[in-house]
Amino acid sequence: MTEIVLETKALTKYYGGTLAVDHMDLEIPRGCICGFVGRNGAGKTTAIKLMLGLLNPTAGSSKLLGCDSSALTPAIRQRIGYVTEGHRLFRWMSIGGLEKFQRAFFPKQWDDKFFADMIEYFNLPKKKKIKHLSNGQRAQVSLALALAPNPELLIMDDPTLGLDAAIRRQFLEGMIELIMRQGRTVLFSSHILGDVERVSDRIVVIDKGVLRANCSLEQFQKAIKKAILSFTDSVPDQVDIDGVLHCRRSEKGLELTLVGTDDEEIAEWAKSAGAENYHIVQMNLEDQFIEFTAPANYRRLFQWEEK
Amino acid sequence: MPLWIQILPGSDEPIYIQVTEQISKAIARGELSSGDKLPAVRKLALELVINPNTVARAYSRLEKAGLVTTKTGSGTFVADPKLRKTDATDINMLTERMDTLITRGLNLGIEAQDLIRLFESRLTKFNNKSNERKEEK
Amino acid sequence: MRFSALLRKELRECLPWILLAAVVFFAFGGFFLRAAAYFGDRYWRYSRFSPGTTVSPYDLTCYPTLQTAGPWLFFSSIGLGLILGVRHFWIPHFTRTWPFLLHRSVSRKTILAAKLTAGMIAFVISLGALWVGLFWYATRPEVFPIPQAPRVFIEGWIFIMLGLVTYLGTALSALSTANWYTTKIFGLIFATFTTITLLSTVWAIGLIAVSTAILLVQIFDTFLRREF
Amino acid sequence: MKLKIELKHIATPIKIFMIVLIILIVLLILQGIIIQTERLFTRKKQLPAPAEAKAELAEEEKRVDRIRRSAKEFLPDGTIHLVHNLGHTPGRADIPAKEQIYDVNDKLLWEGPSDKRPFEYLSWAEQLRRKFTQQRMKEIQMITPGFSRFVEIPIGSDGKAEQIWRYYPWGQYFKGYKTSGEKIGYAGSTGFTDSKSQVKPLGKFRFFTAWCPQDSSNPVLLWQTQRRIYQIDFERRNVELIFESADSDISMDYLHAWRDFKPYAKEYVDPEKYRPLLLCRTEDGKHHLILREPKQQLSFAVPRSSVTATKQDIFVRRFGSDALPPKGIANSRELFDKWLQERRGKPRNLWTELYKVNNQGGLDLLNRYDWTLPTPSERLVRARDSSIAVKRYISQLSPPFYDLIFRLLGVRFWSSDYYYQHRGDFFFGLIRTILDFRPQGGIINWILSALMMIVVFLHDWPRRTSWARFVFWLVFVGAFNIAGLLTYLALNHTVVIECPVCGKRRGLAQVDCVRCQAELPAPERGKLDLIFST
Repeated sequence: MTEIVLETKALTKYYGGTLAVDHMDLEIPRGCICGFVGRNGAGKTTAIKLMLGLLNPTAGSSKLLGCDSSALTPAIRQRIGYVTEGHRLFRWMSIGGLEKFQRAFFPKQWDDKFFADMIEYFNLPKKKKIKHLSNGQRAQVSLALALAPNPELLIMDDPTLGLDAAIRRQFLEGMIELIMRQGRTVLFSSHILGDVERVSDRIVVIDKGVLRANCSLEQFQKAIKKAILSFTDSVPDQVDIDGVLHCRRSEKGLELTLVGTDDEEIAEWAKSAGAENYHIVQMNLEDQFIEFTAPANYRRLFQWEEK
Repeated sequence: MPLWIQILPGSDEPIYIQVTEQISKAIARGELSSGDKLPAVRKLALELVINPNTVARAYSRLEKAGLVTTKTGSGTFVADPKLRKTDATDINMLTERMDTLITRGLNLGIEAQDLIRLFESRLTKFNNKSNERKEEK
Repeated sequence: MRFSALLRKELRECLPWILLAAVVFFAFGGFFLRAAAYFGDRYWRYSRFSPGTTVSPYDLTCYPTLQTAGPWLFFSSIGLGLILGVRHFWIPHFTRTWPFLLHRSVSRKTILAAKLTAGMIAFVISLGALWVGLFWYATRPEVFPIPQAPRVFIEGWIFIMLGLVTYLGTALSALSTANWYTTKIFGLIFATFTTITLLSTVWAIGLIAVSTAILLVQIFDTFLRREF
Repeated sequence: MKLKIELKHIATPIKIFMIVLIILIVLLILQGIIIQTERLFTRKKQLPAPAEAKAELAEEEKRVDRIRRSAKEFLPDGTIHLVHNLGHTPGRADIPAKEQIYDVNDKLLWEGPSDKRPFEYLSWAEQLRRKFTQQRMKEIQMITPGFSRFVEIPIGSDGKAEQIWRYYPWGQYFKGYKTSGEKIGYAGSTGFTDSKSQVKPLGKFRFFTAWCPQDSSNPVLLWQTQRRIYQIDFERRNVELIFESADSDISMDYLHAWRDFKPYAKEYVDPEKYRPLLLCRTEDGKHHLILREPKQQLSFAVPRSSVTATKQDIFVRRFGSDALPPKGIANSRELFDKWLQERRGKPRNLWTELYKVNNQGGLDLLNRYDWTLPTPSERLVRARDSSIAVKRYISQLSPPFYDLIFRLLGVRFWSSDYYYQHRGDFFFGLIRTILDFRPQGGIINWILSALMMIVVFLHDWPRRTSWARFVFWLVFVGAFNIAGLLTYLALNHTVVIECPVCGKRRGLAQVDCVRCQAELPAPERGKLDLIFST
């Protein structure tokens, strides 16, 4: 069993009356890229801040690199890289100034050549102040700052928010390049399922503060399937197959989204329910995510009425 | 070695399956003859900007399918055709693909005969290409 | 090494405001002092003592010659206290740079200590140095023949300490997590109470020490336990 | 972290102290404002002055009124005259006032304008109004935006200052500078010296007065410290010790012909006829008379008297009446009020005496005159002061422990002379206003406190984490009334949610519900969750 880098036990956080994170038990092994996926306001940022000790949990605890996150020692924090949400840096500092400032905190770890290469690659002017940079450039600077000290654990809070495809690709490359070094872990939250599918090993889905999925990407994609059955005569009203996320009825057919049921079970149920024929459709990650986190009474926003 | 792999993240097929298919198609088409060296896991990962584990998993599926063999330390090579093992799952995956092809053809209103003639012509094209490869070597 | 980096950053952050306060105090305070030196032969009222009459004791009491520079030092130090408090503690809330600053290989206590020392140094450099310079200028014979009483020098420093108390008051009100807005501002109100009390009691240096201690303890406690 | 835990236990009480202090001061300000506005709007109900006051007085009443109004003057030989001033003709200030002079048994001796008076009455020593006291000296040292002030005496000639003598309160000495900047020297109790080490402190400052002699416009000081009186003349560089009391504190009361004023000055006394005189009182009740030309010092024990000294002999005049409150009564307010009730309405008889002082300090009575005053008509009845009632209601909101402080400080705190000594002090003023608004143990105050304790009880019951904190806040609100409640709400307003397990209300802050000790409910594990460890 590889070493657990990040572990939370029944982590709960209430903002006043509203519940942000509800009894989250999470374990992330070392050496993987973990995608934090969830709808807006599902508690991703709160969870990340709780892990980093920036927020005080209402109940439960979380451990980062073996040290309790409410009492993170400076040595542990030095081994963790954190990209804030929206790449918030000091606006009045120039890039050179920011680098000099950051380097002071990682005396031996800081990789000057690496940072210089990245800045030169992104062709960012060293003298320019952060407030004159565009969003993308600021993101690039914060990526360079996060990767330069070669952190053991990199936590990124929605790094690719509002960035164009090219910069997003650079972020993914940065993450992959980091993961290749020995014993590194990346935890990043994102909304773009394409990136998550491309890069992450494990996927963690949070829905309304509750941890709904914490498995490898492959397991997640294999588990969620959609079965489409067409019936000659009447459509059975009750569906007793287990693992049904949603089911939609049309006058002749039945559309089921299933989680974790394998093909024989579907076939056998289809025969028992007297379906004329059925076939199983493999969904892409985005649809899987939408179906998985959709509430029970999920329906399209605009229904097509038959005139 | 003009191996070109096109990844489509949003598609319904997981990435590692796409990688495996494209490599096997390249082998089938003869771009990768047996004995060639596939690119290293890290190099391919960096190039396609996907997770090295996915590439590694794709390579292990290919190895399971017998298309490639990995020699520890020196990388993975295309295996020669004799060694390829065919098992039932591959066969019925093939038949299923053929069914989709046929249904698509019938939907277009092509007669069965024309379909067979079309199929044979495509097959001959594949054959002479693999023959040319043989003469070059 | 880390502390000095933080300190340099905080100082550079509030440099323009330090210069502003210094310029305001030096330009206006100095100017009016120079004007006073030039025009005010402050013993003009001497001629009012007509022989053979009583002299009201109040005519014999007078402000020191530095009186014209006093209000400028007083208000610019309180103003600087307010601005520094806002710059160091309120603005990171708006630009949301607290997480970036706090996630460092250094404990929160040191970060706060760096900010507060930067504030103190800002006061001592800008107003303190200027006040010493102005006081030396005022004691030069050709400016004011009569040497200044040392007590005036100490009072100048009391004004600077008042600015510091306002700085701590603003810091506390920025950091406090009270749910009502008025309770959040209490830090600042307490600082103004100290100023008002100081101006109406005799020699309340102890008052400044007590209120600084009260504010400092609360700032450290709130900062260490607060969530950002 | 160890520091954090300790800091928390120090920081929370300080935070509570700061919040309560600010709320109390704001409460005081509001109460003051309410009373002022109330006073603005309610007119003082005053009874109209009785109409018949202007009517013709009976003969006897006119005589009594004349005696009451007239000034009792003394001749050097001791006879007493009653000088009744009829006042100026209205509107004509230039015509001197007319007056009538009667002798003791109501015989009119002279009538006419006041400046052509045939008799030469004794002029008495003028009581010094203690303006620049020790309190004022402390006040000028208060820091204002223009720094604090200094006592500086400019010395010069023909209108141009050449020297400045600045008083240093710490060292209790004067330091002199030339206006060109060089140091001249120091003035201390032993006189003028050059070096700082030789100067002796003058002593703890109590009072000083200054005047300009006739010939020069450089002020001369009469400087009274705790036990000594100096006359300091910077122009002639001499510090003269006029009087020194061995053990008890002194206070300078009367001065006569001591200062040589110009004739037009109000306090002018003819130097030929009167000897310069200075009367001061020591705490043990003795009065010390210091005379000059020739130098003489007497001491006698006659309270409330004024003194004069002609070239020939020394006179002492005393006034008295039975209307003055007995000695020890001024301290307790209740006794004072009771005594005032008795006094009201009874006629008062007064007397005046003239003594001659022999050179051993003994007093022999020359003359005495008695007269009585009719009871003053109740012209002005104190209207029912509505503001007192308003204050009583408002002060019900102030914390009950103000009463405790009042009982601790005791009544002496309210006595008038205690008040006069500390009038300028800010903290004294603050405490005085606090005690002004004390609830005086009002019932409403107790009810309010109890009510607020109930509110806190209900509010804190679901939220309570530890019993100590719960009890502390109950007692706190009980002691601090409205201020305590506001502080409590400011610090303890956490959210309350329905406890999903037992349905009762529970504070969010505690991990387990107060009643059913159930943890915060965990969400039920959906069977659809894909939780697989690697």
